Amino acid sequence: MTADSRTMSTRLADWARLKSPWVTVFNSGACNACDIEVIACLMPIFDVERFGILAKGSPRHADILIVTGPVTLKQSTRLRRIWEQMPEPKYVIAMGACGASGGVFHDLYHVMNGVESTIPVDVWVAGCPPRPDEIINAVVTCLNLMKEDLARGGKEWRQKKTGEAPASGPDSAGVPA
Amino acid sequence: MPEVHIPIGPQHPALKEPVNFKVVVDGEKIVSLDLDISYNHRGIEKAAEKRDFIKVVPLLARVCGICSHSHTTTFVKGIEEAMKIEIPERAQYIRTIIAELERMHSHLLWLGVAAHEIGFNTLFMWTWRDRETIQDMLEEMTGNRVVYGINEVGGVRRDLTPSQIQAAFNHLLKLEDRFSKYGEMVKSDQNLQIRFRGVGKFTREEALKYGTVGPTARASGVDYDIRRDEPYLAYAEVPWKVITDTHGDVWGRTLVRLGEMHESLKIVRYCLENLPAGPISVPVPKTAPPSEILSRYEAPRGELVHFIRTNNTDKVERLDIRTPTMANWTSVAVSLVNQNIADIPVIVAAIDPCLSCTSRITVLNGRGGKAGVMTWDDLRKRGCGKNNKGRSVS
Amino acid sequence: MTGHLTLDTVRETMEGLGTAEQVNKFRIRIRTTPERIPRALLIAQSILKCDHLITISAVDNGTTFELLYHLTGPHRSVLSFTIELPRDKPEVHTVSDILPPAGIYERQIHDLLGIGFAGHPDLKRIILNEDWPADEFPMRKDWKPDPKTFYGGIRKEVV
Amino acid sequence: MNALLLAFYILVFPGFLFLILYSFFLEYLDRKIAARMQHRVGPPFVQPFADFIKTLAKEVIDPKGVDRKALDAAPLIAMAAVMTAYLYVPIIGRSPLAFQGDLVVVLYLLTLPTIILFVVGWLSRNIFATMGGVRAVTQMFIYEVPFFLALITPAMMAGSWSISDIVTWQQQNMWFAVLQPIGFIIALIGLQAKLERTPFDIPEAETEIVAGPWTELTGRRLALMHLTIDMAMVTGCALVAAVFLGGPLTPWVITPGWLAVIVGFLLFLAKTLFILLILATIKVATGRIRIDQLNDIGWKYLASAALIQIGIVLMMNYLWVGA
Repeated sequence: MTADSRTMSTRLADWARLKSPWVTVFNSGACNACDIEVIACLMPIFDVERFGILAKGSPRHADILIVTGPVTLKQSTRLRRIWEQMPEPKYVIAMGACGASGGVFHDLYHVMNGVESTIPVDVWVAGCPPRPDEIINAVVTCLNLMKEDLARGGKEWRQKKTGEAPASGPDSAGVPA
Repeated sequence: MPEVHIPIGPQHPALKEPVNFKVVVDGEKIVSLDLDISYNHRGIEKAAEKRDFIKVVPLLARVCGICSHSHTTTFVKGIEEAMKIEIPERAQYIRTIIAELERMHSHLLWLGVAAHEIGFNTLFMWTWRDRETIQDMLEEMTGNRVVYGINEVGGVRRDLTPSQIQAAFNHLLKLEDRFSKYGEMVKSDQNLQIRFRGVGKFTREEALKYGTVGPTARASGVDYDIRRDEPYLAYAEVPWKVITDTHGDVWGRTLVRLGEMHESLKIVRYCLENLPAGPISVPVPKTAPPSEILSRYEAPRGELVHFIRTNNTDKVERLDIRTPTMANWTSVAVSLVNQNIADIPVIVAAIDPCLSCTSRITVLNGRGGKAGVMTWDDLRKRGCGKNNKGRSVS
Repeated sequence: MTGHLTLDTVRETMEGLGTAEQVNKFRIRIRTTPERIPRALLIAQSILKCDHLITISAVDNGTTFELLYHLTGPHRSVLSFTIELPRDKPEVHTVSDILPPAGIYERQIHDLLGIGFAGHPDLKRIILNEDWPADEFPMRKDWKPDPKTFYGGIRKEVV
Repeated sequence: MNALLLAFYILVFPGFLFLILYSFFLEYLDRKIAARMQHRVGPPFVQPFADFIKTLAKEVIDPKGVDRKALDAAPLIAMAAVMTAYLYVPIIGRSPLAFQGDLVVVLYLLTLPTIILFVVGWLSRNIFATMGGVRAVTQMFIYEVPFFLALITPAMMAGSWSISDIVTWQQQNMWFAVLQPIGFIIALIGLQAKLERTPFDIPEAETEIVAGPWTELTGRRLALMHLTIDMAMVTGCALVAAVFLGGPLTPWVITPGWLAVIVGFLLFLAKTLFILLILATIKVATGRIRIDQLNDIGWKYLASAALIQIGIVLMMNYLWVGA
């Protein structure tokens, strides 16, 4: 960690962001196996509320968007709109093989082969469907990613490192530094 | 209040899957309604024509996550009928066990989601917690919690070891008293009854006229169940009975599903007790002779039909999947008219829609069965499109 | 439980409409022509008491389109009415007035195979997305997705 | 009470700082009890505080054509109303600001958050929010009347409109929860409805209209509105505890002043937590009812029960004065 140059309030805000990640699930044409596994995380056996993770209905209230399924053509416009509605700082988790490359539905005529085709993705989860504990592990990796981003002020440093095109959505300058 | 158009979905907390209702309401009452279900269409049938019999089974296991065993069993049963081969008795029993376990966990999942629709989260948590025991059983037997690839043309991939069977018996004991506990709880709970009784009600004639299937139809007294009408797998030898009810509303469907859970448990216990010895699969020729099969199966949500046509090659010439939820959508649209908005999630959840299977239909609006459908563009022009720059709630 | 329909009772009720043959213990296939389908289904519904339409399957076997109407009833046996439609002008009258759920299956077949259903209350697009070109029918044997036409969806770069 | 002590009373100890911390604690306890009853572990202790800070630091999105200033001001008005209502409720003994009629002022100020929710729903120009707002107001008409009646009957018996006088009256005689059990039950149900918790969370019915009036609230507006509802929970519990369970005063007088304050404060904590336990159990044990069913139940049962309660109190007053 670099010498802590951030003010007291930003450090508090960053601590709070890591302690209460709110999640919303978007089914972009999945076989709903991933969806019931995400809901299984909220249930007593895996109970993610002990980490402060709450499932929120409206994208306005969410920090992390979990996208399940290979994005079908019809859902990609909705997925794009939902992603734009989320306030910064927002993160996207693509679920399972479908989220990565369309999985078993790769190259079908009504599918867009993975979430990366429509919105920039931060964390991928392996598995078809991934087990609930893998999903929780994905949220934790997402939180670590968020911690590093917050320390370096925004997502740009990751784009420069991996050389990918910067996210063309509303850039993260809106974050109160 | 003037005519108000409310788009509910495709991203909506009540719906675990993308369905879109364009509801025209007057106050709280629904005037007319249009469902658009085609968000999950992936083109599976076209892909099935390019895959041979071994590769197509994993694809069909992923048509729908909750009823994945139903799709693979229907397809595999059809192909075996086309090839005119008899699979060993033990494989039939193992398939029946997994099918009934899937029915149990699907009904428990439905009971939880229905309770969540009316905000009764405690039952949601408890039912899903007990569903984990069934998941453990399935994982021990087939290796995966949700999409279990146990089916292949000519039999079953994994055998049941005595230790698995013994573990299954202990799980079943625990599940039995949980099911009876939920039975009493649902029957005695005032809250569920207020919200479920008399909602989305239709008579036996209406159920038949609008082509409902599965627990939705059996709740209105329609006595159709493919496991008894066209016995397949091991259902002919197992003593069980079809649960029907006369309420015809969401409350009746709850009772039918609770009864079916008990029946499934009895079937699984019976199959585990007298599991015949012998091989679990049979060598199978690569190609299927030309034939036309209508393979019917009783999925947790209703009658699932695969229409398979083979033409002497190792691939299917045509596979037409008709899923149970597709048949139930007409009845939902008709029964939703002049109910309240608060009942939409309850009535829709009552048929336990599995949209990943359906992904096929838009339905007529409610006025007397005529189809007056508003597409997304009409809505965009009229309703939510104009009030903000592309940031409207979809 | 009433017994299954035997082949000759079906043949006798359908004598002018088409030829019947027993496929397996439960299923009887009746081959008719497109014009007689509404009458055949009415007779099946009234005399043979088939009150449940299982599904309408559509097959493109390279030369012609085949439509199969599967019906069942309390007698527990399945009647499959099969008709063939010419490839150039696939047109048949709708049965959604006799069997309301048929309205659903016909819309899907129209969307995927391009078979016209005369008299259908509303034959708009259902399962393909809004931007799918109107003249392309994915389930036809001769259809290949060509990369040039735009089938819908948003690419990440294009905003 | 000189000015410095009064300022300390209002701002720090039983004042706003304590109110904010205690509302976080009550929310934590509420979610923990609900989770434990649902066989879950439940959130950690700092969770409400972390949620508040995080939502405070989120980006604020204004949908097109929305009146930004009004949407910013609404949560603040609601918060101010609830905070002022809090001052009149006795925490560690008679509230220094008590005057004849502060019961009516507190009841009025506690209805403001619901009206503000309607305004927010209307302002955010989203169909779900407007539906939620309309539902919030219709629900308010249904439960307000029985709730007011239930809280006025103790005032009639104690013969004064000030909450502190009602508490001192109970100090000499019996608690009103024992004297008027029907009123106590109606007050609890009314409080559950005022805080829009599960049997009555029709406005923000998560599974029907996304998040009701809260749909378009983001960033600091959401944080402040959420804090207002938590504070309303503290004020509501304290009000019902004071009016029905005797508030912070004990039947025998404790001579040293500072000991009386401590004992009073502990009594206040115990009673509010007891009422919170009841509210959390109701929340866990029931599902949401529809707005028209609430209408029937509200007018048929709650309102008539409240009227019966008033009849009983009038008779008791007459006999009491007569004897």
